[in-house]
Amino acid sequence: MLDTLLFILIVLPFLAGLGCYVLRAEGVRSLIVVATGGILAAASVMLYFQTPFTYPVEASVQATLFGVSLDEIIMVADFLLLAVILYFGVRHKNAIIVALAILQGALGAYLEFGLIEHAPKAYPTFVIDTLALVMVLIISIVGSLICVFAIPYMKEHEHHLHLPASKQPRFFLVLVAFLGAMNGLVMANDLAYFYFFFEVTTLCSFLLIGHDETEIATKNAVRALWMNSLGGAALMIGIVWIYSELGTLEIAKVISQQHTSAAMLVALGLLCFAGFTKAAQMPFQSWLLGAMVAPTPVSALLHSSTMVKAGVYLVVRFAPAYADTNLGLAVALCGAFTFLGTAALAVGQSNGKKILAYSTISNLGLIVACAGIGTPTAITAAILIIIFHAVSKGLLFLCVGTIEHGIGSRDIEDMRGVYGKMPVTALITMAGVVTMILPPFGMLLGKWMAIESSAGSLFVIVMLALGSAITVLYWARWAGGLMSVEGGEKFKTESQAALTRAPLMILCFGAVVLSFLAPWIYSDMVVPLIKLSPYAVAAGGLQSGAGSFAVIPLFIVGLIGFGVAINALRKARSSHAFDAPYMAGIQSPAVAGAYTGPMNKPVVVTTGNYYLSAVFGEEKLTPYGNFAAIALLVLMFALGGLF
Amino acid sequence: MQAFEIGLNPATFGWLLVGLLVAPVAGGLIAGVDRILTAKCQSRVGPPLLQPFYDAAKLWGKETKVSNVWIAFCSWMYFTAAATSCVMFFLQSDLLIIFFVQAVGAVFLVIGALSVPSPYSQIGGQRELLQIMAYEPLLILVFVGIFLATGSFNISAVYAMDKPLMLESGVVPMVLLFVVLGYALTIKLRKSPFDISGSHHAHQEIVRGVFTEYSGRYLALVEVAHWYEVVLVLGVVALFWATSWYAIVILLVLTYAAEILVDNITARLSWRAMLGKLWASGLALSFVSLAWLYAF
Amino acid sequence: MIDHIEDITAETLIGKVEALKKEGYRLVTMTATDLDAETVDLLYSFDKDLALMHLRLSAKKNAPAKSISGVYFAAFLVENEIREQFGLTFEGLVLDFGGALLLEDSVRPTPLCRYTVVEAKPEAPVAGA
Amino acid sequence: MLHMTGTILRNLFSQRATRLYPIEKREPFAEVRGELLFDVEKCTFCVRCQMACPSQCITVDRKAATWACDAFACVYCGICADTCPDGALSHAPAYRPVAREKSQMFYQGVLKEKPKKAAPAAAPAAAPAGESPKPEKAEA
Amino acid sequence: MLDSFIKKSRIKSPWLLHFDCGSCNGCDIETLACLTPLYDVERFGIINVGNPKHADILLVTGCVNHRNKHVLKTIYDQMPEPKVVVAIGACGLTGGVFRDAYNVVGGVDKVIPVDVYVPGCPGKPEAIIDGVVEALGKLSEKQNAAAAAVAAE
Amino acid sequence: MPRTVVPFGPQHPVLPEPIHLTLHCEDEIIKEAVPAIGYVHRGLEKLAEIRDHNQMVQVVERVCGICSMIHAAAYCAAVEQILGIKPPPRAEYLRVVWSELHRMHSHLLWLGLYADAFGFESLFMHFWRIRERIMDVMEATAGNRVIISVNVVGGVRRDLTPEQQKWVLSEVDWVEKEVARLKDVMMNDYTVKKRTVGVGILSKEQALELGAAGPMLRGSGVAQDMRMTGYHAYGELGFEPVVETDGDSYARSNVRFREVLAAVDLVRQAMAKLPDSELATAYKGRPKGEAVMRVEQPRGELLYYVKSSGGKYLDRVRIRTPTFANIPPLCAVLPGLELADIPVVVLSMDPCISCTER
Ligand code: SF4
Ligand code: SF4
Ligand code: SF4
Ligand code: SF4
Ligand code: SF4
Ligand code: SF4
Ligand code: SF4
Ligand code: SF4
Repeated sequence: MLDTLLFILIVLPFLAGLGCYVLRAEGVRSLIVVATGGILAAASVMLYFQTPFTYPVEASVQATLFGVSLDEIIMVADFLLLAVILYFGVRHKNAIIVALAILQGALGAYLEFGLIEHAPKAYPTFVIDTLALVMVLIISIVGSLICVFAIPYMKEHEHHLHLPASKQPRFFLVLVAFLGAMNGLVMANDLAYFYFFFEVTTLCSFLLIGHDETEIATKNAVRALWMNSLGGAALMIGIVWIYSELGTLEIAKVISQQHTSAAMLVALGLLCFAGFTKAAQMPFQSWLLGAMVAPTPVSALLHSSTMVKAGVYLVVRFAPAYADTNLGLAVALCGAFTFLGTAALAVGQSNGKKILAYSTISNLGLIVACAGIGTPTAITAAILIIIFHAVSKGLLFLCVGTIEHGIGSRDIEDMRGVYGKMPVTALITMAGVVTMILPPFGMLLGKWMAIESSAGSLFVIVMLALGSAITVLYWARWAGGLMSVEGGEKFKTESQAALTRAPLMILCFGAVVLSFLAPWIYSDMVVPLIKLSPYAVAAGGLQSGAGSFAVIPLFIVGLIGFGVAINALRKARSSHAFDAPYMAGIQSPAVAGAYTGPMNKPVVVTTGNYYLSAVFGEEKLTPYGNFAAIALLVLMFALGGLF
Repeated sequence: MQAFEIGLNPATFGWLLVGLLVAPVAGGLIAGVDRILTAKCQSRVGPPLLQPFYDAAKLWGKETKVSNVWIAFCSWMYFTAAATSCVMFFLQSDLLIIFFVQAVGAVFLVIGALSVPSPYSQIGGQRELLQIMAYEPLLILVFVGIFLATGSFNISAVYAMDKPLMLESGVVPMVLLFVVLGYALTIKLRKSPFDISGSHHAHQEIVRGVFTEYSGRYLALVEVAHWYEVVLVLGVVALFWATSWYAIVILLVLTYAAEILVDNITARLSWRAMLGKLWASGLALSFVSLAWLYAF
Repeated sequence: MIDHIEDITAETLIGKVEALKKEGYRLVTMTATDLDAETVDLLYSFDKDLALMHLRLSAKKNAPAKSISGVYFAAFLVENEIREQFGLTFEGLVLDFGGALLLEDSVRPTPLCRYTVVEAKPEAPVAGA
Repeated sequence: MLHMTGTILRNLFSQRATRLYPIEKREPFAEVRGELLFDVEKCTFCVRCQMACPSQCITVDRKAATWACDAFACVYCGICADTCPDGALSHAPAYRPVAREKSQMFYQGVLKEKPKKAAPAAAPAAAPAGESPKPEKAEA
Repeated sequence: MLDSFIKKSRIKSPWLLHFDCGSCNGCDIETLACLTPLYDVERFGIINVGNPKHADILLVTGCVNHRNKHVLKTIYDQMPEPKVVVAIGACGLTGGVFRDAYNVVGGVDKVIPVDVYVPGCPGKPEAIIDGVVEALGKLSEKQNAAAAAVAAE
Repeated sequence: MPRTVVPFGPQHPVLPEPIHLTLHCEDEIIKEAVPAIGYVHRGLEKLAEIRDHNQMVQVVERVCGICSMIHAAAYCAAVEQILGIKPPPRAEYLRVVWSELHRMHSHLLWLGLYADAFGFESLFMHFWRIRERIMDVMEATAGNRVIISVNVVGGVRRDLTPEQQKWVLSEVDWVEKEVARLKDVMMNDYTVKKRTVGVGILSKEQALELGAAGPMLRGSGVAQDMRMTGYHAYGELGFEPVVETDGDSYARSNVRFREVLAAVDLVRQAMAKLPDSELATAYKGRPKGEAVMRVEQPRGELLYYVKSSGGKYLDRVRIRTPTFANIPPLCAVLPGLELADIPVVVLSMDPCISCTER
């Protein structure tokens, strides 16, 4: 049973991807993707009923895939992978990638052949605790939905681009395989495995970002590759270091105790550093922004359920190992700084996908900050944010993609009044935004826990307070703009492909329902992991000594309010008492949305958000932000190493 | 939050009613007194005490005309959120959550304003967001200060103490935090110099800013919601000396008098100046006081 | 009864005005008066150290006059007004309101002409909504 | 920043400036030009007031001996009263009260060609003095 | 009960909008003076709102010209019912001294229905207050008439 | 960056009069401002063709209800020039008294509106409260509060009795005392300065080049005031123009603030010297000829051109008002300002649209 599940979750996506690649017919591909998605989702749910569980040691030792020892497959694949990266480095003439690939290869070889005593394994290869389970569920459900969404999306995408030959087979190969790699990564208990999957995600994202093969796509893909290779190298060094310190590659062992030795802290710092690059924490945010050139399903996948989540997963996974150390504090500072810095950067953006990107990084920063704080409440916050962020953010990306197809722009200024053209999508987007920033939804629950648990750390709390305020700004104006249309009386109904609408609806529904279930998610997923219960679950709310959040009562009150408000809206709509907006008394009787201006000519009113570019502009803020972030990284190693 | 005790515990139920029913009445009366005092400061007579209620009732009875039906939706959401946050305050819930619930209202107020493509309402909405951005961190930091003093974000923890909050953990940091709270209070009361996104008065370059497109009963809802919010913020003020009713009353009167005075002796600042001032001095003050609280 | 009036012609106008500007004169205003069916009297008033000086020009209604807004930017407003009220067009007007500065189309054109109404608004680009 | 404080506090603690109109009305200043008063007895229908009125709101019919004024167009300049050689026109110290309908002042007098005491009784009775609703009203 | 309170409130809370429809400023400064300490119309619950969507009473000064008559109409239409209009000054009543000028429409009632006329040049603050009071009387009469009409049905 | 287009006016609560500005802003910074006027244009210059030269006194007085008396005085002086008569000295002095009273009420009114433009409500209220005393003076001495109709061609219609003179002086003393109290607020208050200092700067060169007038010109360091030409009785009174050099809104408001006090001084001087004479010079016939008259209104230099050929009606009355001259400078300083500065800067020129458009 477990074998089968593991096989489905990790290997099946690779096979399905190959299927997509080989069987080029569109119908077949769609079928494969939908079926794989369904199976993955089902498998992850079944896994839920098995956890926590540990893949038996004996089985690990004898584990084979198609008759070959698993360990060996991984080892060989590792080197192959590095070779591929090396190849791309050479092809794109990027010295950093080449150097890093060679470095990793050399270190890998040293580890494999010089350091490790190849005694029979004494620990399980895969351990699935609730953290891993949470990740698996996200990857398999949210990730699959995104893959499904990609089917109609890519069709239209290629239609727009007028390609001579479809590149979709390759695209879906990478896209679907990505899920497998992610599943492997989060369940791995062996650092070597972990490293392998980590690198697979690097390669996959490189391929996906560069998919369109435009000049900018290639450039950004290469940047993503070198930055992530940097993380890969840090990871490799860290692994080697840890092995030389502890003599094991078992993750469970590493995190079973707190480490205080300088050497271990620096090694853990390197792991965190790897996590930072993958999670695009400042100063590495640029690769994830560059990734926005890829088709929207890629962005959605990278942001919500895969890639960057691998980064924070790493940081959260090892949090127990550096809890209560200066390294932890430094990690928290780095995360909080990213939270604030990228939130501020998001303010200066009008490109919807870039806003989503910065917001993702910002939220990841929050997760990292929580991991750094490392108290039970903070870890709870981190896990809850991972869950809710994945759902809401995946949803929002899909919304932006859908709107982009509808209006031909991803600029939030152009999305003004989208409600008039695409009412359903606009409402779903609005719901997505609301679940991102407002109570009683899960993201806010997580933020609340984050703030309350970091209240003990002066710098962190100040940055979180500022950052959370800025976050409200850039979300709310977007949501408001979507609705910005005269009248609101009768709009055309919106028709959409089922494979587009279904993922949107499911994710939207999920975002709401999961938030409602937050108290039980907490007691089911978080408590077993941290083996403590910092919050008491009572009457549908969470309570700790420091505070309380009555999730269910708030939901009920919110529902009542929502009902009344919707009723008022209906009434207003049926009363048909519409009135032109106030325009100083000179609305044009003839031209909608215009007024009679100078020389009696109609002037169409346009409105723009405030981007405060003098302060929050990307060019203005990025250099300072990066400088500060680098300083914080240096501090991190200094703190870790010195104390 | 003890909401689950409703019905079991008469005291809780009583407080719920206070929050739901007495608070808006009190808020309206405060607004009435405010207008009379302001008029007196200007050597005028001012309106009757019940004027805010007349205003709201009149608005409720006006013809409903909107440019976008979302105005109707958003005004109700604003109202619900404001009332909920106020009730939660009287139920001694978690300060942060109360505040986040209140933010729901603020956000919907803005979304409503932004839902109409009128430049004035749009600019008002944008400015309102900037104001939220200006005061939100300050309030959070004030709450953190309270947490540091009491060990909890729950309001009940404040009442559980036997010393007034202002004197807990040293007077200086708490007084500084109180000043920071004053900044936020000025914004929330929409008083000069921070009445930027939509003042109570009309003579503003953006007409009535964020309220421009709310009219009739939707504006009435917004007004009443504002009363809830005023009571809520004043409630937070009262926490600083909550050991006796006399002290609460004195503190509130003094604070509100100071607000009226400031309103009458200052010009309205531009939002750039506001952001600069609040972030520079507000954050500095709260940082100093929090650092002080950490140190001792 | 007005001191310091100098009669000039359309040809000498710009040169003279430029010279006055060099001397440090400030443009006060222009005044148009309808003289008869063909001519409009244009009085240019300048000021220096509180003393006024005027230029007087008889402009034909059917021929475009020269704009001095290139020399004194401030003249654009009054020239637009004269264009609208007297139907006199100005060549080289830096900011042209196209005859819609003060009046709606529904109002009688060139209302300040006493003798003839100049009906045609030559290059009227007024966009009806 | 506190420069206004003194003024504010002085206002707060001293007598308000407000006059509680309409409860409290003050005596109008003498010689204020308020509502136009017409004494049809004194008028000789010489038309001078009509000629002088800058607002052109007086209509005098010499033959019919009528004197009319569109009081709602009067600008209270007092020129007519200054001009009138017979003192038939004067100003009350207060303005004409607000109204819901526009109306005209209209007086029918008698021609005083020979200022004799003939038929004095008939004149006042015949004069439908006062105001009549203006025929053309607001196009509601 | 709420209904009767709302009715009462309409009389107690007249928010006004002042529009200068081509006046010489004389009437406008007198209107503005009504807000200031000596007259303080806030006593009657009056606020000068400046936004037609919030206003109950429209105070119009000036003789109305061919450009701003459109503006006048627009803002009148944007005011939600119940509403009343007060025309102020000789200009607002008839066009006053400018009646015969070429760009003057001459009187507010040529464009929108007027409920109360305040004579004067300019209308004195006291007279403007009287006008507003009269307008409120008219408002309550309108209200009663409407209620009677509803009752009759 | 997306631009927000704001239709600023004609119906707008901060605008005392209807005027329109189409403002293109980015983050509330004005990138472009296009004005539109014509909302107050009545066409009253044309009325000269159907109203005689005496009736025109009442018409021009209503060009603007704020400096109304000064309009009438300037017009009368122009007609008097054509007729070749001089008003009696007492009339000249009385014209100065009422002109300066108008200047005081106009500046006080403006100071209030200006305070309201930057959201200082209590200051607005206070200035207007002070101003009411001047309005009382006007009503008691001239028979009307705002449009006082004291001028006739040849002189004035009203006189001041000795008791009235004493009372006027005492009222003016009170006003001076109250205004002086607010000096600190206008000149030193942090928030006021924050909103006005450096906002809407018009350099001396620009002011001259663009033909600015009145406080707009004097705020930029040019000592030009028509009263220096000595019309009416100004030549016989001690008078110094009020000049500030910074050219920003703050400088312009200071000019006006100080001019209120200067006006108080001029009223006192004129009252002290008030000669005894007739109130109006009698004349025969109709004016024939043309004349230009310039006077200093609260808003600056006002020019009247009157032409007559001896007929029943005048040929032409042309009014060049100060605001008309100040519009080009205004257009020049708007770009680059913040939206919130617009009311402050527009008001700092003290626009009188009713004058501008006639
Ligand atoms: S709009 Fe969407 S589908 Fe079209 S090219 Fe762009 S990313 Fe592809
Ligand atoms: S809409 Fe786009 S994809 Fe379709 S035909 Fe036109 S260019 Fe091609
Ligand atoms: S701001 Fe304007 S409307 Fe408000 S009180 Fe002051 S003057 Fe009145
Ligand atoms: S007061 Fe003036 S406007 Fe009125 S009737 Fe007499 S002359 Fe005419
Ligand atoms: S009122 Fe006087 S001026 Fe007028 S007609 Fe009668 S007598 Fe003549
Ligand atoms: S009525 Fe008189 S004061 Fe009022 S606007 Fe007309 S002319 Fe001016
Ligand atoms: S300049 Fe202004 S205040 Fe003076 S008369 Fe003209 S409009 Fe009136
Ligand atoms: S400047 Fe203003 S107040 Fe003075 S006359 Fe002109 S319009 Fe009237």
